This record gives sequence, C-alpha cells and structure tokens, in this order.
Amino acid sequence: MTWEIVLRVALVAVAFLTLPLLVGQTEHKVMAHMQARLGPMYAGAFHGWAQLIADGVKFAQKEDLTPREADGPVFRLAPAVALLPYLLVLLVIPLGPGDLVGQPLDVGLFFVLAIVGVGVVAVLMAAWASANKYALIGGLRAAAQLLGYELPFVLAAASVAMAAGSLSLPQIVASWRPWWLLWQLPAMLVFFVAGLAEIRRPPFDMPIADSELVFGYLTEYTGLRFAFFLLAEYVGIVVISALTAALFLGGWHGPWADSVGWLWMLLKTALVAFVVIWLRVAWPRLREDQLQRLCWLILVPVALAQLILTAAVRVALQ
Amino acid sequence: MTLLDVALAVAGLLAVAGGVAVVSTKQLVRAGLWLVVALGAVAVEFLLLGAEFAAWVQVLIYVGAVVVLLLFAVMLTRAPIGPSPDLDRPLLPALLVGAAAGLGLAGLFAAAFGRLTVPAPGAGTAQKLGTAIFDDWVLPFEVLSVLLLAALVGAIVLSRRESTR
Amino acid sequence: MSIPGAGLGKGLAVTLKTLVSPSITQQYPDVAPELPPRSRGVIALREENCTVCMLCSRECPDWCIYIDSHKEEVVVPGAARPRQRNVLDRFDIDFSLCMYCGICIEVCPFDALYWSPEFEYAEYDIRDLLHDKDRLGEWMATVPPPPPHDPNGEPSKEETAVAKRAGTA
Amino acid sequence: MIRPVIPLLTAALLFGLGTYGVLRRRNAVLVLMSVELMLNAVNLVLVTGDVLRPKVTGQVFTLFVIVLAAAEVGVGLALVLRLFRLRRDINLDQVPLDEEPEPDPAPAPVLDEEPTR
Repeated sequence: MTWEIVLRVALVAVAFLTLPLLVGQTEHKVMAHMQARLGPMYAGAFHGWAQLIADGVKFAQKEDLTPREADGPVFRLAPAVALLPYLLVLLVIPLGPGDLVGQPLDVGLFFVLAIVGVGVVAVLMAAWASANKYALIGGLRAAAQLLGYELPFVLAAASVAMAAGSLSLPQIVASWRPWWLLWQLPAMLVFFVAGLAEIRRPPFDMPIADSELVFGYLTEYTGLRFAFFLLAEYVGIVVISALTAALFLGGWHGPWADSVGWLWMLLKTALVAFVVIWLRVAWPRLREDQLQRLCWLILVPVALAQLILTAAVRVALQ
Repeated sequence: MTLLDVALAVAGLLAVAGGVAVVSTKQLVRAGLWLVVALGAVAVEFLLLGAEFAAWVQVLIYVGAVVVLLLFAVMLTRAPIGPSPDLDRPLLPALLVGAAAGLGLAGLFAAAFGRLTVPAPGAGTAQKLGTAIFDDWVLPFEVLSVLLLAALVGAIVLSRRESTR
Repeated sequence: MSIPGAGLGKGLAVTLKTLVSPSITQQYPDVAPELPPRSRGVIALREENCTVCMLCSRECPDWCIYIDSHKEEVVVPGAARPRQRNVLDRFDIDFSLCMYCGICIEVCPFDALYWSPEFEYAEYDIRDLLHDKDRLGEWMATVPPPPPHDPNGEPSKEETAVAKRAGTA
Repeated sequence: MIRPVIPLLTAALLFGLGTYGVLRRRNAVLVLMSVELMLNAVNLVLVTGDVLRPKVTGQVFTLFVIVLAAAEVGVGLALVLRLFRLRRDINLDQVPLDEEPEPDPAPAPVLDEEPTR
C-alpha cells in the first residue's frame, strides 16, 4: 500500500519532469517550422532533441543573482511557489480508466481549480520582491488577469461537473459521452481560453509582454530560478491541456479504449498542447483593455449561459 | 495522541505562527504572504477534520482571491520593500484585549473539551454539504447571493473615479 | 462585410500551411548555400588585363582601392624608339571599407575586375581584410563563366563590329 | 480518534491574534488581514463543531463565512483604494471622521503626483 503510493507519486514526478520538456521541444520545433525555420538542429545530433537538456545545463551554470534592493527570501521562494501547484494538480488528473490516476480524489476538480489559483501568489511574490518597476507592472497585470479569468475558468469547469454530476475527475471522464462535444462546446472554448490566460500564454501574455515590460515579473530572474518559472509555464501547458482533454474531450475514451485508454488521453493532451503552441505563433497579444473585455463581456456570459443550458439538459434528461 | 492529533497540532502551530507573523511583521507585503501561510495551515486543519470541500474552497477563495486582492491593494498603495515605519498603534491596549480574547477563549475551550476524544471523521462530504445547503439553508444561500451582488455593485461604485462620469 | 474573427482563422491557416511546407533554412556550414547567379561575394582581379588606368581607384566611392605602378621601357623590334608600359606593383582592395557597389567593375575598360561569389574570407583582425593583388588573383578561379547570351537579344557590339568589318573588307 | 481541543485551541489563539492585530495595526490593509484571521478562527470552530456532531451545518456556515469574507474584502479594498486616492495614505488614525471629505480631485491624480491636499 505504501509502496503503491510511492510508486504513483514517483510516476507523477517523472511525468512532471518529462512532459514539459516534451512540450517545450515541440514548441521549439513547431514554432520554427511555422515560421519556415528549422529550429534547434545540433544539440543531441538528431534534430536537436537534447536542446532543452542543454538549456537546463546552461541555466544551472548561470550565476544566481538576487538584486540588491530585492526582498531576498520572497524573491528566492517565488519560483518554488510557482512550480508546486502544478505538480500537485498533476497528481489528480486521470490517465486511464479504473485506477490509472496519481491520487483519486473525491472533489478532484475542485482541488484542481483551487490549487491552480495559488499560482497568482507566486507571480505577485516575484513581481513585488524584484524591486523593479517593470516587474511590478507585470505583476499587477498578471494579478488582474488571473483574478478575472479565474471566474470563467471555474464556471466552465462547473458546467461539465454539473453535466457529469460529480466533482471527481475520473467520474467525470467515465460519464463522458461523445455528444457532450457539442453540448459542452461553449464551455470547452471558455475553459480553454481562460486556461490559456491562467498560464499567461500568448495571446494572453500581457504580464510578460517583452516588447513593453522587458519580461514583466520575470525581468530580474536568472539561472535556475528563471528556469523554474519557465518549467512552471510548460507544466502549466501540460496541466491545462490535460484538463481540457479530460473534462471536455473525453479523456481515455476512444476505440479499443480499455486497453489503450492512457494512449488516447496522452494523444488528446498532446493535441490540445499543439493548439496552445499554434495560437502562440499565429495570434498577436491582446491589449490590457481587450483582455479584460474578453473576460467579462464574452467569456463570463457564455459560461453562465452554458451553465443554464447544462442544467436544462440535465433536468430534461432525468 | 494519535497521528491525526499530531498532524492537527503541527498545522495549528503553523497557523498560529503565521498569524503571529501577520500581526507583528513590519513589512506590509510579507504580512500578506504570512497570511497565505496561516490560511493554508487552516485549510490543512479543515482537511484533517474531514471538511475536504471547505478546505478547497478556503484555498480557492482565500488564498486564490482574497489574499491576492489584499496584496494587490498593498502594492497599489505603494508598499516599500523593507520595513515600513508607523504601522502600529500603542502596544498595551491591543495586547491586553487580544490576550484576553485569545487566552480566555482558549481556556474556555480547554475546560469544555479538554479531555474529549471523538472518532476521526471520514473524508468526502461534498455531496452531504450540497444537500444540506440546498435543503436546509436555501434562504441564507439566496440572501448571500444578493449580498454578494450588492458588494459587487458597491465595490464598483466605490472604485469608480469621479471624472469618468 | 467581413466575418468577425476571420483574421484569426487566417492566421491559423497561414501558420499551418507554413508548418507543412518545407522550411527555407539553409544549414550553411554543413551544406553549401545555393547562391543566386551574379552574387557579389568578392572582387577578383585579372592582373594581365590591368593597364593601371586608375579609373577604378578614382571612381571608388570610399576609396578602398590602392594602386602603385612604375613605367618600364619595352624595346619593340623594328620600332623607332622603345615603348613605355605601365607595370602594376600593387593592387590592394580594403574589404573593410568596400561596400560592394561594383562601380570599379563597371568602369574597368579592360575587364580586369570581376565579381566572384566567394564569400568565406572573414578575418579576426580588421587589418587582414586588406587583400593584395595575388590574393585577388586567386579568386579569379572562382569567377563563374559569363551567362550565356540571350538568344532573343541584340548581338553584342563586338560581334556586329566584327561582322561589319568582315562584310566591308 | 482525534482530540477536538487542538483545532479549538488553534482557533482561540488565531482569534486573539486577530483581535490584537485589529487594535494594534494602523494600516487599513493590515487591519483587513487581521479581520481575515478572526474570520478564519470562527471557521475553524465551525468545522470542528461538525466533528462533534454527525451533521455538516458547521461546514455550510464555513462556506457562507468564506463567501462573506470575499464580499467584505472586495468592498473593504475599494474603500481603502478610495482613501488612498483621496489622501495618499491609508493610515486609519488619519481618517477624519467628523469632516466632509474633499471631492475627488478631477482629473484623477496620477499615481506619481505629490499629494494634492
């Protein structure tokens, strides 16, 4: 029993360390090819597969700088706080039918939503402790953005939870039916868009807008701590993709599902992650007012309408 | 003392330590961050007491929203890095009232429940909670939503600038 | 009337199309680049053609061509007196100054200067970019043959001149 | 088996700390934080109450209190920001309770300006 838990946690840790690298490498290559480039080609000999490992080595060798005016302990703690929530979230995302999940949790969905929200604290810590005006502006932007988008994020997730009649992620996936793709389509779009904003990916990268804020709340970070933030961003992609796949795309459902369910789940996650990367290449960054407008005037109403629709269909089906 | 008791005591100590730091630190933003620690420890207590749903609501609303709003306000009102001067009123009255309230309550609780042990609660109460809210407490729930709406409108009205009229 | 969000879709379509079409990156050090014809890599010198007329040096906008010469007397058998001839001592081009305008090549009346596509002559020291006539002569080997004459174009002046002389003679 | 006295003692101490903070602190945001501590102490008592009896009423009220806290913080921070905009300061001892506040200087002051008072 204890061994089983240790094994599960170890497997999740492995996923935590490998999947983001996979996403990062895919981003390198996909972005490059979408811009008619080749991307990294040399590290690791074959199409630059080891580029991110080389990057990690480079980051580890860099000097660990803390600005003189910074609030040292807070500054140094922020990357860990940024990384931890996503690690915890990965624990409860189901990979396949039955027992194929890090830790089955009765209120798993709620756990995920709560924990993802903690990431804001890390951003504010990093922003304020850097003692840098660009960092502070970036942090305030991030806080406004994350607080705003948390609402449609939670509402969209609530819709699917209502449809499934459960807060447990494996339960939700188990009761998923293909026609939900249509029924929950608005919720899926809202969830995905709000999720993108939650992990501050383009086109929602206003907080780190490099053309105006240098690098936002990451401006003062170097070396391993910066790498931690980057890792957090890529784990964020994995988490948001996996959640979208599990909640709205049916997780492990698919042909020959029971034996290769985990493969379907990974495939769907990879597909959503690809879309995340694709949007970064294709779309320009939203302006701050457009960002808030999109959230409050489009996403929140759509999410609320979807909630009503979900409730109506649920009642009609009973 | 069972293992659960020890866990409860550790989380409690953490919460109290966080609370002490919140009310004693000279650095505004650090007070907010210590509040995260205290609230997180309380959430852990909730978990250990079997109130799983309440624990995650605590994390979602308190840590994810309330503390962030507080930090936001601290930063908007230009908190400096490092200690701020002139944060505190005279010590004695506050200490007297605070100690009286805290220690008095503690004494009361200790006297009333000091030797009591109860079976450890089971986990997973989301369903029961939902039933209770929507069966027994519908009216308070609705009143609460009206209150939230009023607070929302009030906050917006308060934070509007006059010149935007 | 445009559909809202059409631009977003278009952006996605363009990037996806670029993703599946081959990329245009050239793996330069590993794979030799395909240079377009008439690439302006470096200026090569055919020393025998140079008459030290100094036109190139004078026309050079940034004066990066240095020419020294001396006169020699050549005794031509049967002539009344020895002829004078210019002998090139030095012909240097400073490629740290050269802006690759090609005017020297255009003005040379005796076809002594040519464009070569050779471009790998970077140096660690800027002073090493001053190349003498031997080095410039080596690059003659890399000068591509002139492009074939346009079959529909007018015949060249030399050809018409030769034809006319042959006809009248 | 657990001893409910442990979370109850924690709650009592947290409440005392909150009271102390409310009375001791001069900064409005810090006072709000202390109020949050007190609310949390109450929540902890409510949740512990559920362990003693086989009902979930305490947790229901905990949820209500949390929602209330969110509303309170929203309005409270709006007030604090308003105060800051008027006075460039959120020191509670400086708030004049017996005089009409000056109207918001229009156009609204840029954050970098000196106090316009």
